[in-house]
Amino acid sequence: MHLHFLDPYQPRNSPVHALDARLKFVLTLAFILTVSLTPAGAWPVYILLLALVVSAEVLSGLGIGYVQKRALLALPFVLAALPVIFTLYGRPLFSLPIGGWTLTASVEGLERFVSVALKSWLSMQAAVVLAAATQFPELLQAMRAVGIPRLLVAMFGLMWRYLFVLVDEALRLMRARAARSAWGTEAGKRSGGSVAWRARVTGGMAGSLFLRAFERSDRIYVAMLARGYDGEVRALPLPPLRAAGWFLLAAGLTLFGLLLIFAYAFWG
Amino acid sequence: MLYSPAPMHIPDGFLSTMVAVILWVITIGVVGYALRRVGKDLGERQVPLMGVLAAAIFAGQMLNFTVAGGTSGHLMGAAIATILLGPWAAVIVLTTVVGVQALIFQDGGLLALGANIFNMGIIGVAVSYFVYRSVQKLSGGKTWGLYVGGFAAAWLSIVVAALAVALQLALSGTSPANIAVPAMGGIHMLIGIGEGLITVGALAFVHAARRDLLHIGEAAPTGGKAVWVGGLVIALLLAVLSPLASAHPDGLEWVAEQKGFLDTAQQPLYNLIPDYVFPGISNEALATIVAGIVGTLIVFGVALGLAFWRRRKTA
Amino acid sequence: MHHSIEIEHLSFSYPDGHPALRDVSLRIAPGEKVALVGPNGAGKSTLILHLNGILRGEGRVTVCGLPVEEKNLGRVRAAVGLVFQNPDDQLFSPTVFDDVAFGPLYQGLPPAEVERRVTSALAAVKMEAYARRVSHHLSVGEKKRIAIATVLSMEPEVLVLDEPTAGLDPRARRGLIHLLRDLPMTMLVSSHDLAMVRELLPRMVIMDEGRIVADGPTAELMKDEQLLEAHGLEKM
Amino acid sequence: MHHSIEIEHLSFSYPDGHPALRDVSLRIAPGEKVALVGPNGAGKSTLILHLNGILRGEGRVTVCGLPVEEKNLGRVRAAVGLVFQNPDDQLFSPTVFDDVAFGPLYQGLPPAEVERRVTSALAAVKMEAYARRVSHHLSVGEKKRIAIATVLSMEPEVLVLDEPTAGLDPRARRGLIHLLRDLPMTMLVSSHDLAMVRELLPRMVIMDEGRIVADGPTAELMKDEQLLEAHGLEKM
Ligand SMILES: Nc1ncnc2c1ncn2[C@@H]1O[C@H](COP(=O)(O)OP(=O)(O)OP(=O)(O)O)[C@@H](O)[C@H]1O
Ligand SMILES: Nc1ncnc2c1ncn2[C@@H]1O[C@H](COP(=O)(O)OP(=O)(O)OP(=O)(O)O)[C@@H](O)[C@H]1O
Ligand SMILES: [Mg+2]
Ligand SMILES: [Mg+2]
Repeated sequence: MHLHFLDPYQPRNSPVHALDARLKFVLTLAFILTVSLTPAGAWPVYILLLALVVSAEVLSGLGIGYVQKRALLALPFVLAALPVIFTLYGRPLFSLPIGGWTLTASVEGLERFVSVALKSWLSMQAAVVLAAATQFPELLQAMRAVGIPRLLVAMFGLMWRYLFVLVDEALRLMRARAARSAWGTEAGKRSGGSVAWRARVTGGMAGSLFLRAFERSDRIYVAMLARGYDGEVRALPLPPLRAAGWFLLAAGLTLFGLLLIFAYAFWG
Repeated sequence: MLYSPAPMHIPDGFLSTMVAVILWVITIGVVGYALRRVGKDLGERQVPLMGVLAAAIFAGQMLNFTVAGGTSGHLMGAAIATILLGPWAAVIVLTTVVGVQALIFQDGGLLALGANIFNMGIIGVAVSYFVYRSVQKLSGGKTWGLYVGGFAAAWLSIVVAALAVALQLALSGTSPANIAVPAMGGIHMLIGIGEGLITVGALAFVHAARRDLLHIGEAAPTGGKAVWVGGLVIALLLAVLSPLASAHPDGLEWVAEQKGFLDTAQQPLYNLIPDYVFPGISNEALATIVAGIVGTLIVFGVALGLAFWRRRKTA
Repeated sequence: MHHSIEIEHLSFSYPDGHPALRDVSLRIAPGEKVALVGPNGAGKSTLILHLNGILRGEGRVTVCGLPVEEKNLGRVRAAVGLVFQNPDDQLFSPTVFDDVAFGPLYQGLPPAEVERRVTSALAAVKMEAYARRVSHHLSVGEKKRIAIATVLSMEPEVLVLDEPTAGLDPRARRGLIHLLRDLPMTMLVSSHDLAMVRELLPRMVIMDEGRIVADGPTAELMKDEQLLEAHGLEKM
Repeated sequence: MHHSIEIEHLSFSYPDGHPALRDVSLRIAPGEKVALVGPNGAGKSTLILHLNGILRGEGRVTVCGLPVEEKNLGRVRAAVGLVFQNPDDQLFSPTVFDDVAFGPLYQGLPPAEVERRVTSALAAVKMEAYARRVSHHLSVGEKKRIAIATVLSMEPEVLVLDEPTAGLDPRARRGLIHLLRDLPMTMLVSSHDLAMVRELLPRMVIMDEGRIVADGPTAELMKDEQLLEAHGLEKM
């Protein structure tokens, strides 16, 4: 089976794809932090940030449509922030009579809600571009470069590698179950069993997946030992960042800093 | 879409920078400690074992079963990981799962990753460990303890982690506590049942096939106690804090408006996870049930804790 | 009388756009035993997954007179028993009994009938003594038999097996061939094991690149070295 | 000159008390290509794991003149390349390059030498173009080749393969046989695929129940139907 659908990487021939993964990683994190720190109501700054991430989308050749489709995944969560429109005190905006009660929306509440939604949308787009324009193995190198413990990075790498293998196993399990999920031959009989029974069967599938993974980890460990593994995580040294890379990094971080200063000067 | 994000993963933008950073700091501390513990317990084996089991938990989250009318239940996995691997390894496994989910699938934000690891990896594991160990001790190592403990651990870990999410949203000023807490708590009390049943099924399988694996988790003596106490404290704190917070979200006026909020807010909140809508229960009834169950939760927690202390004193 | 399997102009592409079946037509009469051979990626497994509606392509698939459609899925799945290559995927319950009982329980049969079905399915694969065993610990050959029993317990009219001998040692393989020879149902078997095909399955369908490129008596097709060679098969 | 592999009176029981090897002795000269056959559970894989000290039983194992002991493990593992049955278990790194580089890296070679080793190992299995690919997009046959490359990059003197042709389709199997024939090292290959054994490996060792029950020229042993039959093997 082929699980390309799990891998968000979209091969393209673009400058964003070609950019050193370490830069992309750090700049994306810095962008998300900047978005998070931007005060509510600083609309011009949000527009500038949006312009930045949209240009990355265009440059990357992924297309705005693709990124938006994936970015919408976080949309349902936005509803969690909806009530804040009515609970935050401030200048009343409008009132909704419901039954015997009246709900009053405030300008501040609406502002808070919109900026939460905007922040989420902007950050999401940046994360989508990063994942779609960077092969995960390069992302692992970036993590190593920013000082995430090697052990953890090695586990991330192994998990990613076996994600595809084990999801494939899970899909095959579900397929085998579906193939045997048949109706009874007697008319009027309900098939499917009780919900609790179905849940337990699913649990059995999870248990067998887990056990097989456990035993697989033994085999992998042996294969690693056979090639000299001694518990320490080693890797080839990363190539040094070139001058242009350093320049881009500095420029990006400065830009984010300036945006924040601007935001706090006028809306802070 | 095969991969449906659970409502437990907070995206970026929903936490204030302060809350996100504080949770990052706590998470880094705990994960760093867990890494050292696991390194000591497992040695060279830790990388393949943790990596592959993280992939297994992730793949296990795709397994689902139909509940009714096309809706389905699935697994989060904190409890099963804790029971089978012990608390420290479980923290690492869930950190890996949640981390890769955020990086690859944008399931949960990057700045919010600290919080998400904290909720699922640390709170989920600590609560699971506390509940499971307590029930195990009560049952004296009998098989029913495995299943009852497994179910309770799975259910409570989901509910408590959800309450933590709600509190973090409230602290960030993103979602009022009086809506977020009952809504998140209520939904996850239902989701938790599915989690509990699947966990029991998985434990039954492991119990039949490789009973020896059920004991590796116990090889975590001194540090295990810290997790036990941590789980107790977290469970009690959240059980007490959440109703309190939800009772006084924004001054006194909430009393007049609360009912209205619940009516309007719960509609979209239930649409948030259409998979889990329970038809036929009016929101008002649900609110009452929620209050009732939160109460039970506290009683359950306190009773379990007391029973455990008494046992230890007499033993 | 209707055919056991009737496929008419079936085409299917995977979501990534890869065409896996192109205009496949095939009829199998009740009681026939047919081999499905071809190189990796020929589309054998894809075709098999259409037989009980796990995949749905364009064209018509009819099984035991039932068109494979949403509303018939339950009945189609009762009529066609699918045994996949890896028995581990098929055995997900704590004990052998639970696994073999899954199909009948899902069908909502009464407990006594479930028991009877399990017993007779296990008897058919000569594994009666294994009901209470844990499937996880069995050998591959034993697992394979149990996997077949999980499907027999549903009393299907058609048995479809995907690479049944893969991964078996010669002894277990021999046992399986004997077992399959004794089962009376209509049978469609996908395999790379041409020796087994020659021994067990009188009719052979060769697939390549999503198409059926040959269909005829096994003994005859096996003689055509050029044909076999052209489709990545090797005479053994 | 020392032998490539010398095993003297090796016995081993698994921790659960199950005796898997009983007094096994075996010598393989440099450049020899030897098959290891026998039914499931005969102890083939167990024996193989002793060759580079992953398991340690009672008796003496010497590889390329080095006794397999704690202090030699690093050198022994560099001398013996083990390829396991399932390439998915052997390719555990994010990219093909990382996987093939793993062995040399742990041998402590300088980065430039690691690069050179990877390139030449991939060239040997004709997969140069795959260095930057990720393993999960590869076919089983491709994975198998990469798995062999992961070991070749360590430039071992002895190549040990556990069931190399299992799960391959005839075309991929043929390709692998050609590849193995062209590799110059000493080779010990465990397999159920007697056709491959006959073609590739002039000497054959038969194991059953932890013992070596026959050792001689493949062509001769293959003629002895009774011997094969007695140990669950089948002439093909
Ligand atoms: N889930 C999938 N998504 C995309 N393409 C797929 C998927 N599964 C199979 N394919 C492709 O469809 C084609 C047919 O695959 P299929 O598995 O049916 O072949 P097969 O004849 O069963 O091969 P094998 O002998 O290896 O089992 C192949 O080219 C394969 O790469
Ligand atoms: N980890 C283990 N613990 C206990 N017993 C084991 C273990 N691994 C293998 N065995 C037993 O040791 C014996 C030899 O197993 P081994 O895997 O070496 O056989 P094999 O010849 O490689 O078989 P196959 O052809 O199936 O690969 C078998 O009886 C097996 O059940
Ligand atoms: Mg197939
Ligand atoms: Mg073996």
